[in-house]
Amino acid sequence: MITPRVEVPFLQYLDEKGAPIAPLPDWTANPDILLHYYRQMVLARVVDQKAIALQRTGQMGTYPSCMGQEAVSTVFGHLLQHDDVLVPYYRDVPGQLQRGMEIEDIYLYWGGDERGSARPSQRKDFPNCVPIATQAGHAAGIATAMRIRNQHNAVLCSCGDGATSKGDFLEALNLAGVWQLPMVFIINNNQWAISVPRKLQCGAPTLAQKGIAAGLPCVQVDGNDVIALHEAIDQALQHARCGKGATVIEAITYRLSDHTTADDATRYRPSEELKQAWLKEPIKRLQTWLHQNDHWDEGKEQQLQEEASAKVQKAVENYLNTPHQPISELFDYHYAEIPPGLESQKEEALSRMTGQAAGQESSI
Amino acid sequence: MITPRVEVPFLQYLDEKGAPIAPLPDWTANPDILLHYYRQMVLARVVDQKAIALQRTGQMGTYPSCMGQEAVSTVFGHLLQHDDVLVPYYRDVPGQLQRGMEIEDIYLYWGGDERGSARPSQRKDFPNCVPIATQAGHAAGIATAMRIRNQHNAVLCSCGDGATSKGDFLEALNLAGVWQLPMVFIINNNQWAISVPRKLQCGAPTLAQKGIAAGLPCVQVDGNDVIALHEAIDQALQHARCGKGATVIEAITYRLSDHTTADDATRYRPSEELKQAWLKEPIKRLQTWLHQNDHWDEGKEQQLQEEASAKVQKAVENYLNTPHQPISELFDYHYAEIPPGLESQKEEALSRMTGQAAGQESSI
Amino acid sequence: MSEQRITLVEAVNQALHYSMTHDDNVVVLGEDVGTNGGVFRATVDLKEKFGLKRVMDTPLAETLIAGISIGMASQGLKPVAEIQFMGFIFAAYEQMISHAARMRNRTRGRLTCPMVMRAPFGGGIHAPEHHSESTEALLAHIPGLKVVMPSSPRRAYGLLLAAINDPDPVIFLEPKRIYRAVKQPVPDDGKELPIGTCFTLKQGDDITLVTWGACVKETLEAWQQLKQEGINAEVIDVATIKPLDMDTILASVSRTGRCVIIHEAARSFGVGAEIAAEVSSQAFLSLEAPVRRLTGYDITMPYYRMEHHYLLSSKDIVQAAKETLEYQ
Amino acid sequence: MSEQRITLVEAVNQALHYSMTHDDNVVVLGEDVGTNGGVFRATVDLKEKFGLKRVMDTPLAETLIAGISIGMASQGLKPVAEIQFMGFIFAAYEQMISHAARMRNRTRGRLTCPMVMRAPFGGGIHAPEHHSESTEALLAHIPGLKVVMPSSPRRAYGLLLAAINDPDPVIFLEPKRIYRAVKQPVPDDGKELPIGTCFTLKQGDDITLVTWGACVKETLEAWQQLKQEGINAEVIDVATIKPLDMDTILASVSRTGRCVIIHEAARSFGVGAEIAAEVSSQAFLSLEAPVRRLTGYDITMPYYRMEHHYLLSSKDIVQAAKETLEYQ
Ligand SMILES: Cc1ncc(C[n+]2csc(CCOP(=O)(O)OP(=O)(O)O)c2C)c(N)n1
Ligand SMILES: Cc1ncc(C[n+]2csc(CCOP(=O)(O)OP(=O)(O)O)c2C)c(N)n1
Ligand SMILES: [Mg+2]
Ligand SMILES: [Mg+2]
Repeated sequence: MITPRVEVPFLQYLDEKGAPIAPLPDWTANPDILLHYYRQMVLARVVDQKAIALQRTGQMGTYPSCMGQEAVSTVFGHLLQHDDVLVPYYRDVPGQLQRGMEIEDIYLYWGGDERGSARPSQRKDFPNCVPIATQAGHAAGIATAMRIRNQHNAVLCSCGDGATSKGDFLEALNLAGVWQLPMVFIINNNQWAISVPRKLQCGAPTLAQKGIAAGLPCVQVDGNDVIALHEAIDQALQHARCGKGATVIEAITYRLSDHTTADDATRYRPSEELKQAWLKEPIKRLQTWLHQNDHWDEGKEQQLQEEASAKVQKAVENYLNTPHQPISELFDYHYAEIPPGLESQKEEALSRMTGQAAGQESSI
Repeated sequence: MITPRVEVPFLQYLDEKGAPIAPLPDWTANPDILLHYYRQMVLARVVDQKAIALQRTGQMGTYPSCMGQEAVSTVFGHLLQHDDVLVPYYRDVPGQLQRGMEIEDIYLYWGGDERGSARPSQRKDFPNCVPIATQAGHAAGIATAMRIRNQHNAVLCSCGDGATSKGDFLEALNLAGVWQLPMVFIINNNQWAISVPRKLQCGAPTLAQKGIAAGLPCVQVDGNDVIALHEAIDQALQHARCGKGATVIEAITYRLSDHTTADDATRYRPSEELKQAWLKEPIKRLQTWLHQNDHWDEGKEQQLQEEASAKVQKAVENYLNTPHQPISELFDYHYAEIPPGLESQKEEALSRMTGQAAGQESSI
Repeated sequence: MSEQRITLVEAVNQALHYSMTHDDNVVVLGEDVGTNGGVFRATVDLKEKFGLKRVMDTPLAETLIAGISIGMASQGLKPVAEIQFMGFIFAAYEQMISHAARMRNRTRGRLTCPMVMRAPFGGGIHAPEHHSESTEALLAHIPGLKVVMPSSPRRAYGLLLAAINDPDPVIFLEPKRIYRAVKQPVPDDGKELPIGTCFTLKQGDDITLVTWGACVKETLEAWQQLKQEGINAEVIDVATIKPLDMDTILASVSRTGRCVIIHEAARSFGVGAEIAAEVSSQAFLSLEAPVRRLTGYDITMPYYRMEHHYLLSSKDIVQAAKETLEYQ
Repeated sequence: MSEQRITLVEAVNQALHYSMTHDDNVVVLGEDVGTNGGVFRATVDLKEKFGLKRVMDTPLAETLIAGISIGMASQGLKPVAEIQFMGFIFAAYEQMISHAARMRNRTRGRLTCPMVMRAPFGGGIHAPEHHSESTEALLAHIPGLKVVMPSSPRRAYGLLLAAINDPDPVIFLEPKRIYRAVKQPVPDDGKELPIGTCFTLKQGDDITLVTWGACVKETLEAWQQLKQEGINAEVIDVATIKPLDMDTILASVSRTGRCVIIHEAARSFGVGAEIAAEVSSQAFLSLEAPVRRLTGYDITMPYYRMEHHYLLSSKDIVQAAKETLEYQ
């Protein structure tokens, strides 16, 4: 059988040691954006590590760490404009923080409180989507709305490698192709879907090439290289905003953590693989480059770490001091207007007011 | 954005007038297979036209004609081996007839009688699948069973162009790629999904390239050219049977009929397009070639037509004389053993025994 | 303002025209809803009048249709999605259950889902397999959804307008067996009918007949036959399955003391179970006979040659009513 | 033959080991069921023992998991598919409703679907959104499916064996809140327990408590408390939701005259409605009080910080039982 030849481009500027392997784009001459990326990634990692600590000490629920894959969402969080819409997945903390979620919203959400997704500053961005890949349909719908309204904005839809196997994702790609929707699909390929390795998700050499099925341009980028990410995402967003349709970007990253705090990756993941992956992680890489180009020093680093810790500490306090929701809230948001039958159930609940405290921790 | 270059091969041997445009494969030197294809296509068309007549005269329900796309299913019906499994779609009458369905089974099924899918000679082949594309999952499961049992057979899964937009189809392709399943996917691209034209289903230049997303070899063939079909399908089946994995074949055909007897294609389809399509249809094309190569003549044609008519007439009689199922049959096949509650409902039904005759004809 | 007599499916079309004319946010999508005007003609002429941007033929993918409707609705549009037949709605379940029903609650009102999902349902039109489903119970169980099932041209018009204007997701199920069964004058005045309210079609004191969808037709026929025998039945068209208006039903049964629930769907775990459970417990002291459920059997709808054995006739209803009346 | 005390989830694992050892046609598939042994460890050590061909980590696609299970089952295999959480089962609905439930009927027995779909269900484990669903009613409504919900290690073992050997598709829902709540000795003797039969856990003449899944735990606690107050409740674990064993329930209620149904799922159109409807109509003359449904509210399970307000406690059950007993 003839297998058609496919060449998916791969984009990378900095190697694992932070050394340029190609001439850097002009915008890097001014370090501001790269410094911003660095600060955001560092902050996100502090937020992330604190979340794990909160979970370990029984102060928060199951949490999926984004450690190691901060670069992707840091870059798109910055590049998205006010009226673009982000449809994230659950490891996009760095992006969410730049889009109007407060740090304490992250903790509230993973602490089992709906109000983490409620803050008005989140505008029309979508909240975390737990059923894998279903958000791809929402993203395509938002892009359709923009098309109907002749808005020149874009929707960015993010997901993991596992998500690319699910019909929702593929149906949405197809629609983006046929309706030329203003979208950017970013696959954060962190090599694992819980315990299932990338090679058991898909037989194709790249996940980016799923775009080919839909007639979409596609590219692979080093997902630990903020410069490559910036180039690819910026171009794709502009493309989308000016009516040229959607792009599929596969960012190659690595999940340095367990799948969630309820998972133990040592059961299925070779420790050598993890060791190798640590050599490629995005924060150290950018830091090295910034150092070598005299944009960074120990003093700045220390100041940044202190600022980040203070911010996170404040958010933790706010989170822990947030009073529980009144019971009525459990009923009041199912419909704009509560139906009579539900109203009586609400009264029943208010009068019951007790209940059993459940003990077990989640297994995911 | 860089769009990766993709070249999907296109296979064709006979042009629209039945003239070779490339050296024909060796097997065509002996005309037996091509004569078989011709006879099968002619028979299928008689069966098909009679189905429409039965529907028009109130003797059968809504029916989706396969007129114009007989070649595809004729060829795979022949190439499939006894222990291969066919997972067809509802326009595969020519294939189904070669695989153990009797003509009257076709009429029974579309005449609203479950027994059309019951005949033991149909072995493990799947019955018609009405929810579009869902059969792709079944086909992948059958292929998985073969892999588990180290069977050297193949599963052929057929569907329309519209079906390629549905998640089921794409999820199954992906699995076939990653598990190297012994499968052949055939997309019968007849240019329309009811009123939705091919170009509104998918933005990619070919549907075959959906295979690329799954890392599968893929090819387009002229679906009105039995020689091209034979080459592509034969090779793909052998590939599958000897453990080399799955192939995606897109056969370019045209739906010469309305979508079903409940549809009126003049509402949405340009008549000029239909006229052009008639020039390419498979039966005439093969007949011309057979004539020109002295394998066919008027006498043989007349005899074939008479035989086909007689066979179909006999089948119609059998169909019309098939007594209705006993009411108990409506209950007896839901479970191997009927549960007590359902048993009492069955008795209720037997005692009711009347009911209202419903009048309206389906709108699809 | 046209007052010509129209069918149920024409009333659906009229409501869509009205909504799209008066509210730019209303858009229509689905398979074959554009040039073809829908396989049942419910969306006829919309594309011509409102253009391709607002009347969208989608690729063949029900999961996607639901998913993009949710996305559009979150941005303030009011998508009206057509699922060609209820038998093909299941691929949309994950989206409807996990997202449409939850978006408001999940974001505490920051994002909402004012969408409508229309689908023709029910048997009796001699259609192929999977074209005769009545699985309204599966949707009614889901908190956050509303489920509406009109049974006349006028109610189809008024309830569809209300569904489109509703700030929450509404599943709008159209009884296709009676798509063209009767014609009524339906003023094109944009007047909504209330969602969440039963309609009492006939008043009577002897027995309460509770039904919805196409079965309303046979139930009204049964009412007529009972009347001729001197029995005055009250006929209630539930119309909104969720949220359920138990008040109207209970008020009736507390008067009549007897109740038959009639529906086409399979009996077990059907909508009739909920109504029977509520009537039995809340009208415990006024009931003079067990609540009777007259429903489809717990089987897959037979292929069409035998489907009349599954469907209920007015005779069956009359008999069930009489048996319930005779209960001592 | 081990007799050590094991948990419910270990009993599931033991049954899988037993079946795979004794029947080559049994295969296991799902997300993370291989090397990882399942996120709840239900499939632990299967891959090591039976190899990659019979223990398959699938790509992340629930529609596909259901679809290939149907395909495999049609060829005589007995696939046991795991859906990681019931909240992700909806993408499998089209396949389960339109195909698994119908293959035997559609082909008049030529092709069958002897598959099992396992999924952990229910709340109370402090899990994220979509990890606490109880939508058993949606599956129970479908003709052709069976729905089984064990509530103890022994019943999990015996019923899972029966489900795997059942010639028809069985949805096997495991109450994850009590996955590790109690340990029982479960002889690994391959003995099935019957599907389609309720289990009477406690006998009593005063009132019938009907429940299933994790609520059995609180119901047994309530039984204890009632007993201390001199009230003898009968406790029935329904165990098989479809087909429903109404005989056992009716026999009990005809003795006690009073009935409380307890379930975690949302009330409206839940499984409790079917049982309440049947009890109310078939035990019409023996009922001394309305059948009471004590259930989840008609809301989406709250995120975990507030989920205890949704869940039922033994105290709630005791109170409902007493109110029902006091009814005059
Ligand atoms: C539809 C669905 N199925 C299963 C799950 C359980 N689950 C949660 S995360 C996950 C793996 C996701 O992998 P991937 O898409 O690669 O994202 P990652 O977690 O690796 O970032 C699974 C199976 C789910 N949330 N949704
Ligand atoms: C899941 C599903 N959605 C909708 C339908 C209604 N329907 C029947 S055939 C059809 C079009 C199928 O088009 P295609 O796959 O190209 O096959 P063709 O009929 O053209 O041969 C549609 C939408 C269906 N049967 N199943
Ligand atoms: Mg991943
Ligand atoms: Mg087609």
